[in-house]
Amino acid sequence: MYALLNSEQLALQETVEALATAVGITNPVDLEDRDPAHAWVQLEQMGLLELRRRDGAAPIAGGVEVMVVAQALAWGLVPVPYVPSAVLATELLSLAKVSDDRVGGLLLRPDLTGLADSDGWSDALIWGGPGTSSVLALDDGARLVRHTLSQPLSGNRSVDLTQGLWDTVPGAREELGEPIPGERLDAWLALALSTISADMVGIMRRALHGAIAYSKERIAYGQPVGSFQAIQHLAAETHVTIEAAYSTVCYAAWCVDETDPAEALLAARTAKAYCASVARTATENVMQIYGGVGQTWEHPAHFYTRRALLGTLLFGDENAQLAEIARTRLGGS
Amino acid sequence: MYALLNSEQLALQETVEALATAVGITNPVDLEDRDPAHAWVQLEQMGLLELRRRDGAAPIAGGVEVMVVAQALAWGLVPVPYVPSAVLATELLSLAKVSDDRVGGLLLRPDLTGLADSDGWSDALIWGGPGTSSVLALDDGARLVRHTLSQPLSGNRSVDLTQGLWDTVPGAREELGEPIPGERLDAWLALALSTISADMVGIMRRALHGAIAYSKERIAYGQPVGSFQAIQHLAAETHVTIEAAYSTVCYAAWCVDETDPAEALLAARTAKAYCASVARTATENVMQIYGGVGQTWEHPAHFYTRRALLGTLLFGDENAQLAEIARTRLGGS
Amino acid sequence: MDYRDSAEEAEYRAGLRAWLADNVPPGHQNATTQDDRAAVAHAWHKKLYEGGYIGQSWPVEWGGKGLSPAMDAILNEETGNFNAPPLPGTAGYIGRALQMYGTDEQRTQLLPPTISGDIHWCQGFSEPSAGSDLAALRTRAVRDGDEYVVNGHKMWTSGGQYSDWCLLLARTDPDVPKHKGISAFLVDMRSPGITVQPIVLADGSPETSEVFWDDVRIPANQRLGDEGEGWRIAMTTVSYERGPSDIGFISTYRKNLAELEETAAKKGLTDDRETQARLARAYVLGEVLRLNVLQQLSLRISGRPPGEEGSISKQLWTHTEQELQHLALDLFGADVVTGRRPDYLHRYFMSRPISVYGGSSQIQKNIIAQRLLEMPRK
Amino acid sequence: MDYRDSAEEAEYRAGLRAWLADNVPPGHQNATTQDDRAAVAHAWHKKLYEGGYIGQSWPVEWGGKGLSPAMDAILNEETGNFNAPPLPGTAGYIGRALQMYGTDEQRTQLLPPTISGDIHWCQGFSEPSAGSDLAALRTRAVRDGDEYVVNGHKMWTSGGQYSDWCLLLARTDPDVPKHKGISAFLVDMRSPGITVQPIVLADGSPETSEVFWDDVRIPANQRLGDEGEGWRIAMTTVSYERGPSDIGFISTYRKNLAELEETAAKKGLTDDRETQARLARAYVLGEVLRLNVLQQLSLRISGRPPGEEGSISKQLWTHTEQELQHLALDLFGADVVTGRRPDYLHRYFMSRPISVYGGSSQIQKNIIAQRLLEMPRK
Repeated sequence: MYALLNSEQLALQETVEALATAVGITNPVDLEDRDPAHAWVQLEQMGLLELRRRDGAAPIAGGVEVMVVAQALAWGLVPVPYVPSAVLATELLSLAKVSDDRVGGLLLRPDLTGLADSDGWSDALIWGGPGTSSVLALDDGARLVRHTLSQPLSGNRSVDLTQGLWDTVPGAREELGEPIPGERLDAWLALALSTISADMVGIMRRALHGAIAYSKERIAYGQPVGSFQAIQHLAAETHVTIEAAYSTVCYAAWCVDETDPAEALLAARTAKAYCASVARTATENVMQIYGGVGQTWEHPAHFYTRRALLGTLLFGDENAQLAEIARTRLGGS
Repeated sequence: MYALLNSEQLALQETVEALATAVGITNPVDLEDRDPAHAWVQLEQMGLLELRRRDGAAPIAGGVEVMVVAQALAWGLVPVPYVPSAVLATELLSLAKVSDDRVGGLLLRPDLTGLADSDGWSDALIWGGPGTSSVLALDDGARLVRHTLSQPLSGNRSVDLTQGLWDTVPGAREELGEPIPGERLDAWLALALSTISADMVGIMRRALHGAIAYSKERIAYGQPVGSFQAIQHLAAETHVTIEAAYSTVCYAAWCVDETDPAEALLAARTAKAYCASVARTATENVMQIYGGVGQTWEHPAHFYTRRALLGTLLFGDENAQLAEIARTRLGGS
Repeated sequence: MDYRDSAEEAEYRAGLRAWLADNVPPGHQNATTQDDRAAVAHAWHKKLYEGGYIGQSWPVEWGGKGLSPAMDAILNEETGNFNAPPLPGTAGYIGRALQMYGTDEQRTQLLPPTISGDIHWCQGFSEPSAGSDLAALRTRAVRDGDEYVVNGHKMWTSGGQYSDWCLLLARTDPDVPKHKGISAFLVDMRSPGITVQPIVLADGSPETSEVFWDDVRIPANQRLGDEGEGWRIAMTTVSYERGPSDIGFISTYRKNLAELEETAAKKGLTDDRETQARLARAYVLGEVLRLNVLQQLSLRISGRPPGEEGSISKQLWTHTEQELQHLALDLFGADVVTGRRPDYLHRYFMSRPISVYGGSSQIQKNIIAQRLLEMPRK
Repeated sequence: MDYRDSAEEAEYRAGLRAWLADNVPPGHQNATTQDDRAAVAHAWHKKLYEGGYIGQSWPVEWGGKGLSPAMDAILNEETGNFNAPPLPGTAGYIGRALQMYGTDEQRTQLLPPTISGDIHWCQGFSEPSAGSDLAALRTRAVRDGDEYVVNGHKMWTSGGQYSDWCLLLARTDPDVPKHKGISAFLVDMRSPGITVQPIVLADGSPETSEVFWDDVRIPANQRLGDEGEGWRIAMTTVSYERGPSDIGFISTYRKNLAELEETAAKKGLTDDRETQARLARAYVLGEVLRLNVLQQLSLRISGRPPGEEGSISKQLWTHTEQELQHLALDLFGADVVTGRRPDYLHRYFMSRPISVYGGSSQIQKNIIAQRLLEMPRK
């Protein structure tokens, strides 16, 4: 038993955090100045888009490595569709045994609680990047369906300025590969929930990190605001929930490839339930520590809040996870 | 419009608080040393047991005066069944137009959410004092039913050391007076909820009052613990919720005799919902401010917590009130 | 204790309701840009003035109606019931500052147009490095003959772009303890050297402004109160600003809650027990605030000026509004994060700074603990 | 990262499970009085010792098994799974204090019976006016030849009535800064002058004790460590006490949650969506704590002694347990307030001091802010 990153995983974390810091977003101006395609190419060159491709039966890297990358990219607010595209779409293609070029994104239900089914495509939302040209969904028979978009995406609907959600556009529909067994879909869902949760932990950690640094510099009443017990305790409470969230995410990420899918899904729902229960408060606490400046567009605090709001809902909020956990543990409807 | 006590009401408050301080409980030893019958006689001599008797159509005193007395008696932890007996049983008798001697208490459903109906008497609980010899309930036709107990009560079941809940004992059942119209029963329920809420406010205020006094004396790290921002903020947060609770209770108490019963009941449910949502936390915060000593039997902190726990449940907890408020405001089931 | 209208109050309410029925501008809710909202607010101020509904509790000699503060509460309540635009809050508290500290000349010059809505005010208090610790402000006003020359940078000057006059705090004496070296000024916003820039809030909407002061010259007779009296004036002013009843919060809250209830009903959520409970809880919190404010208003009716108990309302107001926006996110979050309800996103981000401005929640708790509960300072 | 048992761990677990299947005393949950529970705990300690399950990660030279700290976690988990009595926590951390600071003579005398359960320990740290501010303790130990003479009053001495020995902190030098004048002693509880009295907790049950020390004479060779080293010894000791895994909390929590789930099912509440959600939430909080503790345990496996991150577990533990007892009250409150579930009332009142003892929640947050987050002290 060793519930922490090993030295290789720590090295991966360090590498991706360095990259993320270099290519990520630190203020609204960066959103216009920085080219996300550039960041994407760097991820590609580092092989980070390939982690869930299969080398034989096993993926090139496990859920833990994916968690490390997702968390580090969120830490840096790198505006690329890493989770939907490089992780979740790639994993779906692998499970359906399709050798295929990269796929841009996923087609989600309008309430973001999961993959769209083939009936409701007109209301569905695309979770992906601006260059997404095809998206994946599942039909009733658990067969993968690819929707190749006939025109470019436009008008990002996402509240999160660093992740895209788009109205779907017309296109050609085709079924792909073999039907995916229910158990493998559970494991895929576990991967989705744990990776989204990892993203949320990355956001929270970076947000608090910045606020603490600020609290050491900002002077009020002749002393750093970070020396007031009220601010210290707000930061401490936030830190506790973030580290607790991280603990759940580690286990969930590890389970993806290492336990039976039912256990992995329960662990992933546990992580998502907890992250969803603390992320908004954590980023609000950060805005509070920043005081006035944290309420403005020019300051990155709201970037974290926005990403936390989206993450909270993707694949189901706390209530949705708790309902499923209760069904697993207590039985009944 | 004047939402505060007038000078007569303030004088009543002062008088009853002085009495309550003299005859109330301040530690577990008092429970054995002090005779509740003595306190009861004093209340009687001051005419405080008569407030809800009718002098013609109108009660001798209004909901606001009842609130003032209930709050002051709770402030002093006076171990008498003022609310069930002097207020609520008396009011029921008045509404049924029964001129009757004093009645000891009420018969409540096992879950304490309201008056017992005539079917479930064997499980019902008596809310009253140790000397209670008869109790009231309602039958299906809204007719008052008196149950005259054939033997003395024994074995107080109440978690609250200053209020009694007892298993019912066999006795004679008789119907009393005229059926009470539904609207009058709503007003009675409004009186019950607002008076119980007033009791909770009295408890919370006294509990915080003591903790703040303690925080000014108790030294840690070379200074009064009340000078630490964490303790100040805990006290301030608690104070805010208590004063807010008081604001809701004032309006609810005033409505009892002054508005139509539907408005009075909504106001009373609002007060009870809010008091029930803050009382446990308030008394827990008080125990926290007291630190170790507040966790012991010898210290009165737990008296307040216990009374808050009971008050929270009497005639329905927050959830029960919210469900009814929603039904009133949103319609539906 | 009597929550019912007195005869006088009832008469006032009846007259007001009749007037509102005729005068609330239809469709004003469609004003969503800052410019449009300012235009609605200014027009509404004029209309209220024409109807005699500005300065209800001000002395008659200063253009007020000399009525009980209870009328302010009724005005608030009924404008809410009629879905009217928000009441002009700034006029209220700046008017009080003028009444209490102004010279006759200042009052004569500025009170009438402030009441009539011919001029609008902003507040030049906060600075980039003086927020909660307002007394740390650095903007300097240096006496130069019959004038003061002001240099500095003010933040969070709400309505700066739409204001004709500013109540400015600036340091006139850097050599005395920080609270004692501050003076207050009444400044014409058209004075040369004043530059107003919008501050864009987290949701992307311009909501307030920052104001740069470069060698702005203010006639010395536009100083409000004595030199060094600025801190006291600011605190008095702020105490009238703090109450939620003064800023039309409660009526707006009720409107927003009713709208949430409608949205929930449309989505078929009102049969859901948890949604019911949460909407009922939002109603309860709104009532808690309303009833607490009525009690504080009663203190004023009985002649007590606003005091530290305003911090209690501020805390309740903060909690109530932030919880309402949390509820909107919890019920309709998917609509919010996918851009279908930008109004809810806007309200959510607007609810966050309530715990920061006008004295942060941390400051309010200090005030409650140290002044109301008399807990010891370190 | 690997949450799976290593080969060694799996073997250990299999052996343990077989042993537990044979050795968990049936009906031990029926022990509800303090006396009965102490008897169960002492008997279980003996049995664990006979089975080789005490001191898993202690050095072999001191009677331990020299195993990885992972075995402690497995032991905790499996005793929980088998509904066994709580593990003996005090032996664990006092044993460590002896190992780290004891003389050879002290270790030889006291470690073997501590491990075997032939003697039991209590902790004489807190005092009526030294709780969170432990270093303010006033109990004096005055050197008198080959002895120290102790006078004072200790509070919260858990198990004082059932203990043979006490790890005592007393002030040996009142003239130096408070942290520097404290020494630690190993005291035979049969020494003349020691009086133990029960402290009755809020629910009316005696749970801990206060100890009066009147001219108690302690041989100088029973001082642990040097004079003045008491504070350091106490802090090290407390760091081993703080972790929820060291006190069998997680297994107890799981048992209690399962019992709540059963009670809810019996009452037909498990079809209620809100009850389902709250029980699921309690499960999530338990997992949060378990998984956080596993990470801290991994730090120990990798050789790091327990540090300030223990404050995080303490906060999670506090929140998790207090929330569980709130849930019990919310679901079964009527049974609790009418005396039908004294066990829930007991657990509720037992959950309150968790945020007070072992460093209050306020102190833990200070530690997290100032030491982990390196926020500035005033």
